[in-house]
Amino acid sequence: MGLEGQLTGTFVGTRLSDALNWARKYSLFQYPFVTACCGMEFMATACSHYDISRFGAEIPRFSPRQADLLFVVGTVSHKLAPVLRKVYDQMCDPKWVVAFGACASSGGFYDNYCTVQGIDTIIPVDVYIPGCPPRPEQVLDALMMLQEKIQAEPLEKQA
Amino acid sequence: MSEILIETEGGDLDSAPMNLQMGPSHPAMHGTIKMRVKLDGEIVQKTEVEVGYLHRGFEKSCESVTWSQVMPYTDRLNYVSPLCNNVGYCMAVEKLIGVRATERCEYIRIIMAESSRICDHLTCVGASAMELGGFTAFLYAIEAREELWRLTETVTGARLTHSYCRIGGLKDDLPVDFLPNYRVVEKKVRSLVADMHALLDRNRIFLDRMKDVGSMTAERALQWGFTGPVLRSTGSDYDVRKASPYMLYDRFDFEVPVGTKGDNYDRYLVRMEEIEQSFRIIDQCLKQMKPGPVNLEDGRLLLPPKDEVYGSIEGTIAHFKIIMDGIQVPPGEVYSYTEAGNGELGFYLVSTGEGRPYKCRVRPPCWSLMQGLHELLEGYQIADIVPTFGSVNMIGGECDR
Amino acid sequence: MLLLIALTLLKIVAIVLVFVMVVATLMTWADRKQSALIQDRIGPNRANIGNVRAAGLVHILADALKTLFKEDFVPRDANSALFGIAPFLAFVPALLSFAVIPVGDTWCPDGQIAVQNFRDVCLAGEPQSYFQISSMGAGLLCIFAIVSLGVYGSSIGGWASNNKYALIGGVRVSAQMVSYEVTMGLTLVGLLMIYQSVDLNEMVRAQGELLWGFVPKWGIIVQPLSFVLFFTAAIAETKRPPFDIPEAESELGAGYFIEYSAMRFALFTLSEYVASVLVAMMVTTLFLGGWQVPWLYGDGFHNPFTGELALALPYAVVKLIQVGAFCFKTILLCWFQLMIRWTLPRFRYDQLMRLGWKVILPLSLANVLITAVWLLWIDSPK
Amino acid sequence: MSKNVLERLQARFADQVEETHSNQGDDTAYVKRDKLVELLTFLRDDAELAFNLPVDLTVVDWYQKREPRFEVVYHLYSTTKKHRVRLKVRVDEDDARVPSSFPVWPGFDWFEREAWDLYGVRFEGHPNHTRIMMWEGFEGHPLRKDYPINKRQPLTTLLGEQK
Repeated sequence: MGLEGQLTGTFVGTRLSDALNWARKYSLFQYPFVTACCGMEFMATACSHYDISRFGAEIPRFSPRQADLLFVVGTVSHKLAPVLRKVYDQMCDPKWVVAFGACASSGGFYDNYCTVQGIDTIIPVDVYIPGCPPRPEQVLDALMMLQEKIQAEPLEKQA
Repeated sequence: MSEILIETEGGDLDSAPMNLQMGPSHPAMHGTIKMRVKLDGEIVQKTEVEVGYLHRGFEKSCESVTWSQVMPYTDRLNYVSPLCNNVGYCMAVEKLIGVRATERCEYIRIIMAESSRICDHLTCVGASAMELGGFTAFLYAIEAREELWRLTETVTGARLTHSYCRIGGLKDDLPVDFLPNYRVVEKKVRSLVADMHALLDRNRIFLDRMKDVGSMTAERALQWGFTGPVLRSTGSDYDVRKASPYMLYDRFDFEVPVGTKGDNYDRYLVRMEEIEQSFRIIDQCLKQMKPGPVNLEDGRLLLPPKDEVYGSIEGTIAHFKIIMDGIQVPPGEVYSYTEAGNGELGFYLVSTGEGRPYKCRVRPPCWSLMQGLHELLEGYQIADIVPTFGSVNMIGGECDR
Repeated sequence: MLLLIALTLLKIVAIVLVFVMVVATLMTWADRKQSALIQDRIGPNRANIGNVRAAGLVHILADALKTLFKEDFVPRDANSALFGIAPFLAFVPALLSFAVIPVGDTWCPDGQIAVQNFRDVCLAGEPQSYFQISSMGAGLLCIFAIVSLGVYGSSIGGWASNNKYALIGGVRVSAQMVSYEVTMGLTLVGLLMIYQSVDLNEMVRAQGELLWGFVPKWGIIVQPLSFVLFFTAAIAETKRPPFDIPEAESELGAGYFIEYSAMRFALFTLSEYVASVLVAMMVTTLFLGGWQVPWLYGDGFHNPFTGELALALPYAVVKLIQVGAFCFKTILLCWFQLMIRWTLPRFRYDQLMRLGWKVILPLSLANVLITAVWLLWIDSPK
Repeated sequence: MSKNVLERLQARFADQVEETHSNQGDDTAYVKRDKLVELLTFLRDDAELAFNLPVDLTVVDWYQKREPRFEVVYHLYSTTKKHRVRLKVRVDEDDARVPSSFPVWPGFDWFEREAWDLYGVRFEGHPNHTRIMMWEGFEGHPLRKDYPINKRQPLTTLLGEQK
């Protein structure tokens, strides 16, 4: 917007950035890019026992334009990689990415001809969740880490 | 896909079908299926299903690891019912070697496989209800599944990807308090399933969406190679557990539910009834099984006990050989088949007598279901794709491997 | 004159900006909390300002602030002018309709009233309509006229996005809204025949009368079938589940607003919630007696059987109770809509059309006939 | 009963069946590819065989181990007679083609496409002979033994890579 540059470092700028980051971290509309096994645990996280909605992150938007958080859940093959890239490009700023599970983070034990060795070779990733598949507790932990990360973001990054 | 299918009669309005691309990242496509749909208004004229987005090189990976190390890969085939795959693979290798697991081991395998099947059906029914907008039934299904997972976790140590079976045995016997725990879980799950029945069975909107949608005849379903609940909903009673009983399935009294029309509602009912039958089988297992060894006394297949590994040189060597070289499987080929959540799950193994599979082919039931899927969709409406696809229960890991 | 303008502005602020917008925003929160309640979850509760969490209410603030500062994106191939204007076309008519809904009865200067025929009659001076932004005679028709404009926003938005999913959504919107408008209007004809007026305030006043001497003559009692049909059709008109086929998440992603982001997306969703509030208010006004409280008139509670004043209340207090009753009924109906939303699966397109044209429409015609017969022969005044 | 299948097949197609065995209880017949469609149709239509369920089709690659290099493996099942059979067709690398069984059972449609995609065996007469697991433009057939396991052919530009 242009204003950020002038406001950076000033009192108003910091307050504004704090307020914005606060709003963003508690209003994470997610785009679930669910492909494989991790999707089962992803379901479990969203459902009654673990209830991701407590963090304000339960609303799935299946249109990337309306989502803030891209959950890449499961293995991404080279055939699917362009799709993932496209979904990421279609998302509106500010946006964050969570690599859910070992396959999304590093390719997992599928070290072969067709599997992308971690989605961070295609798109930038903010939080990695280990595990094959990760337990719901880990997912919630990752979400809280992401919230901390969002809160600490400086204003000029938000343009 | 560009030719125009509808001829406008009378020529009053110019209309052309619309080509719509659904997926792979589409809420109803489970993330790994792409459909090119040709629409005449809301009616689906033609669909082309494209798969392969979750191809993870199962076979190639299996060929590069030892026979036992294939186990985790099989977990991730049908990740909604991993234990069925574990059991299927172990049976195939055992058939190739020419051994049979102990009786107690087979009972436990059946118990775990059937509980996996319940999870599979619950997920399928719940997810298809959710995609119709019936959120509450979905939540009940997942809650029931969660209970079963927690029980399975006490047995296998993992919630979802268990790798519980071993060639010639199991990771471990059932824990001592399994029976009381199981009774508690069974009660909860049964009551949740009853709630689902209450929510869905007579729900007018649900019935309207499911009945007479996506139907197929038994004959046609067989031609496409359909198996499992989808085939049974058409009226054919082919169930591997009954048709050619493996393990101890000939000892149980259970029924194979069949439908009549092969529409979505039949598939839903067949799945719900199979949950009931699985409970029956588990009950009979728990009654019939007797204490005994779960693993074969065979040093070629199973790792020696840990104190032997640390305490004796023979044990250390045996352990080292099995871990490093793998189990030595005699040369040959075998096709072994089991009834998994979605139908006949076959393993076609080829061994050249080395410690690694020369070929480890899996016959996924979903693959056949997907190639015939377009016949279930064409002629219905675009909104019908959702429940039909949901009730077929495509599992990406199994379909694309 | 200046005073009048100031007063109108005040009413707009009080009714639309304060009441409607607050209820609509609260509905977004209630939606999430209600679903959590039904599904045995907790629902959003983590957002906090200082130590205040207010059971997740602060999440609304977070959502609003985030949406304001999200990137506003217009697709390259979209018709940018129409694309930009569509959310406002959807949002503004929804808000406009509130202009004619009476939140309370007219105000008599100095509180000098008498109760005649179950109505307050002013003894001194002109009655002032403080509780209605615009007290026009054709209030009901005005609402229908304005509401039918709402379809333009959604279908233009669907078309201008240049996206096939949005287009399907837009087509569905227009079909659904046009057909349900017809049925919605027809279901009310019976009511109009009974009240013999399209002035909303007059209709509410008529509901203060008593049937057989003690039952308030509310719309839901004299026209129960019409109530069910109208409520159904009206929910269908808001595009909320189970009638949300234009946005059907599982098949169309997000339907006609799939390409919208940030504030424009928020406007579309908010206009649906506003429409829900409108439905609640209309049903309240037409069927639940509007601001009426049973047996309460300008001077206090009356004994329903003898008709005598049982509990005298100051005029201002009576007005306050009536406005409160209106708000309470509206909120109750909003909540009821949420219950429906979270318990029923979604219709299919053709089933929805069939419901509208083959079930509700004939039933409402039958209702008109029965009412006419009743009024003409059985309940005729002579 | 199970011997019956092989005997019947041999009796009818004596010149087509090269050898048979029943190791581990799986009836197996090696057949020639010349009259494969006719043979499969016989298996399907014969009243006593009645193989109505196409179960599986795959390829075994005997790279540098056996000649000819490929074996196309069919698994069939009959739900009425409850018996199974495995057919194997040997094909050479230079001439890796088999007549398509799609006209007999549509259920082998994708199995054949998969076999072409991953092993490079052509199925002549298949109506839609395209890749299915991999994408158009993928080079080679990944399940062949001479395809390295981690030879990747990315479709998108990877981050930090110039292209």
